[in-house]
Amino acid sequence: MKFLVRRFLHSVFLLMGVSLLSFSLLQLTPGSFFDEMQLNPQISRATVSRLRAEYGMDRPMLQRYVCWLESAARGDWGLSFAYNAPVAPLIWARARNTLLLTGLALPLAWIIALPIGVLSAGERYRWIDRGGNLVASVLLVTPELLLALGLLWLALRTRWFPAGGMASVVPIKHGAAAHIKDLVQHLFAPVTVLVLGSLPVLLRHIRSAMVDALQTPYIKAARSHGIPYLRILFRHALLAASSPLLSLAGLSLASLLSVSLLVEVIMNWPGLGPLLLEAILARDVYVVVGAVMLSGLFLVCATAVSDVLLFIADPRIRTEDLA
Amino acid sequence: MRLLSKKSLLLMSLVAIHVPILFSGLFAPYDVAEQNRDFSFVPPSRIHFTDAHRTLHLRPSVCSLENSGFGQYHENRDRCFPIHFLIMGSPYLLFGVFKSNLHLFGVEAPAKIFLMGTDLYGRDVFSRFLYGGQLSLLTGILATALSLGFGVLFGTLAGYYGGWPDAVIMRIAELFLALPWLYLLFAVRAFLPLNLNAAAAFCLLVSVIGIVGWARPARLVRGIALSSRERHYVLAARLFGGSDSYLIRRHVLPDAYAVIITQAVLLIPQYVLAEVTLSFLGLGVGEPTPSWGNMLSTLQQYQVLVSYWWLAIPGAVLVPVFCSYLLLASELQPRRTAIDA
Amino acid sequence: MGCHFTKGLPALLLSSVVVCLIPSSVSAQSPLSKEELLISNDPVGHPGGHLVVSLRSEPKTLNPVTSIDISSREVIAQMTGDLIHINRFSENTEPALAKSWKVSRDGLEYTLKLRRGLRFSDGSPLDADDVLFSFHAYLDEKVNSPQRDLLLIGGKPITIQRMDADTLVFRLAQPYAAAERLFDSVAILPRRLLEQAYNDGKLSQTWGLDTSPQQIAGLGPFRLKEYVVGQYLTLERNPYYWKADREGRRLPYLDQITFIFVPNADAEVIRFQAGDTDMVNRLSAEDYAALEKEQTAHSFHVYDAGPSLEYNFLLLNLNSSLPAQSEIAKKQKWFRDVKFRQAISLAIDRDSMIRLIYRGRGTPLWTPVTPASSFWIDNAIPHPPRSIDQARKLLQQAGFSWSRNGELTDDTGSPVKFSILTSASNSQRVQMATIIQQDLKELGVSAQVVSLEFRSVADRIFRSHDYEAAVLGLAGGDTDPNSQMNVWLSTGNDHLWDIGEAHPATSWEAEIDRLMEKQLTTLKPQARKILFDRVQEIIAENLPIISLVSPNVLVGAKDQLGNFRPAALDPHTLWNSQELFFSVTVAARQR
Amino acid sequence: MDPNRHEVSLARPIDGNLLRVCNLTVSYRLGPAYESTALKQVSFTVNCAEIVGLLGESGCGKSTTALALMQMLPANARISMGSIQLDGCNLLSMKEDRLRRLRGSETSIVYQDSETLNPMMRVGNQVMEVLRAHKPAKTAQMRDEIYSIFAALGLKDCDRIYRAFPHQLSGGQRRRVAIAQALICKPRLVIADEPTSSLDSEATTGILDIFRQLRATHNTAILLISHDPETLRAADRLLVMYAGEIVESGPLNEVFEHPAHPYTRALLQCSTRQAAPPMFGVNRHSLACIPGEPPDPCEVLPGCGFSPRCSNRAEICDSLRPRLFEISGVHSARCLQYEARE
Repeated sequence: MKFLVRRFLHSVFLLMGVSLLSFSLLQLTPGSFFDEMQLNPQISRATVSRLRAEYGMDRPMLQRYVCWLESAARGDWGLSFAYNAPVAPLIWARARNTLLLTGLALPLAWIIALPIGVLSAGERYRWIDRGGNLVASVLLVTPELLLALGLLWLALRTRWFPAGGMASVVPIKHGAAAHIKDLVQHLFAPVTVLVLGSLPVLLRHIRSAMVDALQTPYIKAARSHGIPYLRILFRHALLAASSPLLSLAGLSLASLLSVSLLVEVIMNWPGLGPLLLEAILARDVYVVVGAVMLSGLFLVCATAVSDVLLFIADPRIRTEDLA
Repeated sequence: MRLLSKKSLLLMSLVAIHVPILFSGLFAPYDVAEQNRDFSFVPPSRIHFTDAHRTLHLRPSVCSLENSGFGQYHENRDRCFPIHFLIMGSPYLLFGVFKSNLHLFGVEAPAKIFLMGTDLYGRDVFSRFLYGGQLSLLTGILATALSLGFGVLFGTLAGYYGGWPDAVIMRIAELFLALPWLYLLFAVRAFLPLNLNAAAAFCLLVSVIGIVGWARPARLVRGIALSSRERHYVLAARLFGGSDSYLIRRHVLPDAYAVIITQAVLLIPQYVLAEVTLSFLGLGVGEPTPSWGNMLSTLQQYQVLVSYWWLAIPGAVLVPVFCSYLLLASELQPRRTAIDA
Repeated sequence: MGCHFTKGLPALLLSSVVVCLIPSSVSAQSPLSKEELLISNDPVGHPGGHLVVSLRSEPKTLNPVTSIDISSREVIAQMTGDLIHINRFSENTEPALAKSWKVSRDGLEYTLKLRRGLRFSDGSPLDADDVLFSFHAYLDEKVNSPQRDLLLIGGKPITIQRMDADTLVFRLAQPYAAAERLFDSVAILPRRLLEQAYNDGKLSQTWGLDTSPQQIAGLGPFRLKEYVVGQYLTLERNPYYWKADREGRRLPYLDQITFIFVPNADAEVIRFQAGDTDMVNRLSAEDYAALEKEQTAHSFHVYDAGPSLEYNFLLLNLNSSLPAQSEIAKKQKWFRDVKFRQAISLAIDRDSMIRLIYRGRGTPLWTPVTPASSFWIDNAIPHPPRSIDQARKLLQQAGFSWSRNGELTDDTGSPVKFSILTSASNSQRVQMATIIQQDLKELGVSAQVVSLEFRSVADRIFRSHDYEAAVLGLAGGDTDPNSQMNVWLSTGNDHLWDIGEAHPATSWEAEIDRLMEKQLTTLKPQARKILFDRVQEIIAENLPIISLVSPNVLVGAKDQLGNFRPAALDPHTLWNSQELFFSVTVAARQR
Repeated sequence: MDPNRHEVSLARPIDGNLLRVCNLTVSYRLGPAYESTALKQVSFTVNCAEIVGLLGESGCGKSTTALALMQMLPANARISMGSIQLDGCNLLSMKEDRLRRLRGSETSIVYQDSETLNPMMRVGNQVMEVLRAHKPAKTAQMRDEIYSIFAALGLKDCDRIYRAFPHQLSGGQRRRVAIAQALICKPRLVIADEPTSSLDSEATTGILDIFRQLRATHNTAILLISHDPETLRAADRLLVMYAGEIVESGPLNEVFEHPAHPYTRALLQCSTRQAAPPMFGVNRHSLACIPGEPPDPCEVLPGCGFSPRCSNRAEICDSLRPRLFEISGVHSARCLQYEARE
């Protein structure tokens, strides 16, 4: 219980910090949303300053922050300048798409990385290890950007899968199955980029955690008891390596989220990425703060989940806390 | 025996890449900013060992190019120019200090040699690749050193002392992990004075990435410090009156060594790629100063990637370079050999 | 303290009430008088088909009163109608909702006759009250419409009087040349749907993207059908549209237009190549060249629609508000010297810019007026070719000299160095800056390109004035010089080289002010042109901004698309959307 | 060292030899062109239902012998010569899969390390894993079997221990669980590498009792490895190892009472002195009772390995390597002082 309360307080602290930092960073960044209007020769300076005042941008930052905090606590995350609409529904509609993408890519990346990482730790310096290492190295130095453009090129040449977007524009046959098929086809490219992008880091960490685990005396003992090789790798050693890997799982979601920002922009996926980028460039303050808060919230949830899993998985922590 | 030769092979290949980068003035035939506007997007020069009459020559030569419409060139085989080695050319500063105008190779005036072709402005991609390497590698290493330095410092402090320092450091680390660094960079870049030397401005920017990036290594190091603190030999050493700094130096840090090396190896290419991403957003080092990042960023224009394949050569060269880095690092990782009692 | 975050909610509640009212009110309408349709002269097409177009960013609102960004305006343009329209192709005004208009002799009174029997896209009739309501909304200070400033003549709002059901009189406070052009793109709003919101002060929050199609009505060729967050927005044919073709068939031909949101140029081209979209707006020269090679293999075609209104220029900081001891102020001593500016202009290789950046599809400029304004451009302006020798001579006359290693130094002996600011998101301008930097090197000037993200650039130029030189571009929405008043008047917002000066700093700026004010109130086009020619002469001579190049309008479309006529004015492709059609085979296939 | 010179094998062909090790030579590669020889032509046998003790100070190659017998040597070790025959089958030529099936079921090992239990798994499950690998049965049945072996090993409160995680158990309990893992499949040969290190004397006697019982009930052969002669009192026969060589072998009583090799003698002296209570006034600090250090395993010395430390060293000892000399039919020692006698 104490554990939970502490976790909760951490999360609140984290979210407060995130919002304050993003507020002040945006304050530091020169320019404001209304600058673009100034470039339009037909809008007078008076109109711009009236608009600024209407949105409260003429007040000092701290005052705006407190005001925002107050209304955010009530569930009102502010108003977007550009969309002239409340931020929360705006962001949530896109966050769902981002979650779909990362929610699919994360387990997929782990499903692929886990056996390869475990086996290459078991077969150190053999072909699978060397092969895995080479692939991981190549992927590590290939920017996601190039991966994404390469896939788009492939889509264009072969027409195997759509070149971006989330759904076909020309109406497809009705029925849930047809829609799901369409969605899966559109998911293919971005998910592939995300998986390939996060593979090398996962592989390396899994391998090094497993190498450490395989060198423990208890794994050696298990081997000398004649326990089958694969069972040692995938049960005994994997269990032993589970604590660093579970923390990695929380971290990998964070990095996946930040990569998906870029991939979404290139692959034209209607997620948080394009929205956030556009909002940052347009200095749409409340959208930025809201989107950052939401990704902070995802992160908090992810680390909380990985902590709980860690708590469940590691008997040393669990039994101590209960005792 | 095999291991030795492989390691030395890797080392040799890294040296082979780094020597030309270090002595880029000598190896590059042209100045990085020199534009040949009539030779925009020229493919890599063909090097001939025969002349127009199919007579074999020992000295390689290149033929002069004739422009036939935008981006279309044909070679004039009747006008061939031999490649000279150790030729005097445009002046440069070696290591930024020594004045020289000696170039390893080059051709005489009307002809040009472009080993990796040219870019939009007709600048020699090969020369830019060599010069760009200086900046990119430096920034990659600098940023890694910074973020690892901070990460190890805070990670060990948090893991070793536990309690409230741990709580405070880790909460701040989480904060840094949660924040998109993109607009921190916007803010910093936009505030820097414009008159700052381009390379200096960029180094400063990369330092910011490095400082922002401390959180991840800190978390990893903390985990290790936490477990290493509990090890019997550390407890024993503490009982014998080992000071904190001694324990951290002799026991905790060596335990974290493998993780630090792995992280460093992962971070260097990542930070070089961070430069690519920044350049993609146009926030990298300013023209005409070359860096691998801003050279690769032109590739990110889809049509350039498709139409001018030679601009991808530097990118293609980067992959084996980074791979050999990574392989070397995994060779360097301590291999715990069990020698029993 | 007042927080402004809850604005959206009451508006939502309100609009749902309006929904309930619609069916009863429509059925209660009295029989309408005979429709006066506008008959188009263009080639006759086939009905049907579904056009897919990409938009670079998502529209932010469907509200014509508050929209500012290009994407929103592009979508809204398809859904709304204006009283008098500028034909994007001929660049002349033509009747739209107003079937005719008369100007009083003193140019202060415009009498507009509305077409009779027209209906909004929801079937409700249009009358003079709707027009009255619309203009009140635009002019209301509390609404903060960006169109408002356009409708202020001499600082005073236009007044509108309703004479009868289809006659309106607009009165101007002072004579205004070509005032009929102001009516373009001022969308007429349905009073019935919006009056309540307007009275409640909630007009600016209505018609957001989440509004249901039944609550939006306009006079454009299309009306809202569906919006999917982040993905696409579909418009369907407006069955009540007020134009017909020569055979009397009511326009538009197309059944639907879908705008898909594609956030970057590469992806936009890829989607076009993949056949996902039927049309692509604003191609870069590289993309144009690449697509040109493929156009025979695929069934699309790329078009070069000729010069655009965009002009790119090198801006030297001449702001008079900077403190004298600042670093920039020292450099301003050079910039203020007209010979220095002329030398720089002479040193710039505009032809290379056209060749390298625009692949030859652009025009070199010596004034900000591009050949797209065929009427207004002064062809007598000299086009001095690039000459480093000439430039050196000018610099010498201005007291500059060269050090032993070729560096240009001023009379105090300090080397001439400055940075050129550009927006990182526009690669063409970065390329221009890179070329300029190398050109200036030949003069011994060491310039450095600094690319920052757009808002930071804007902040430095408009607010802090903390820059030395910059490469910028502006694109007029109209060819008429009135649209550029803010740039040329020394008090204007966009008087870029010296923003916010109280009095003209130089005599030639004073003269520009005088000439521009005079052409504004002169009614005869020929007389205005003489005045504006003089303005161009002054600019070419004094070079407050050093004009560089103007790109051509490059677009692409599927072969089957009929009546496709790209124009120099914005929107280049969809301006005649009501007349676009697919050839029979495609239309049949899509059904 | 002349590899062709086969030593007189101590292991005379006796029917019923369970394990026969012949000229086993193991070396570790410590770096390029840098090897250390850990075992030098070691030969011995273990019969059915026999407890053989292997005595020697740390670093002499005891654990290498144990690992070699399990075929679990680390990757940098190399068996350059010799054979290991279990029941007449050569372990060295056996495929990995067959070896795996052998480990735990035919031969098993108890390590000296106290951390041989996976901290993330329940103790009972870890024992069950061994059973499942070799003799899979219904879970309930296997559990009963584990309960009974726990009981036999003197673990009270089997239920709690079965569910416990290693960190919740005491050192002695953990050791017993490790032994349970080794014994659960009733192997024919158990190698116990310092099974009682770091345990108190009560636990030590308990564990040694278990080994004796095991031999009595299941005819299990046990190779008991220790540096402490006291622990080895449970053995029937004793092998003394020094610097990778067996320097003396013979029945326990004979070796203890009449140690033939100077090293054995010194070792036993240390041990008795240590065991003596302090009231005799003997200095208990004399831990390093044998002066000097064992030779560097990387160097090949021409003479007897123990000669630098030997109290009755002759000149010849530095130049000639001794063979194993038979003292009596079952007792032999590797010392040149017996050469004259022969």
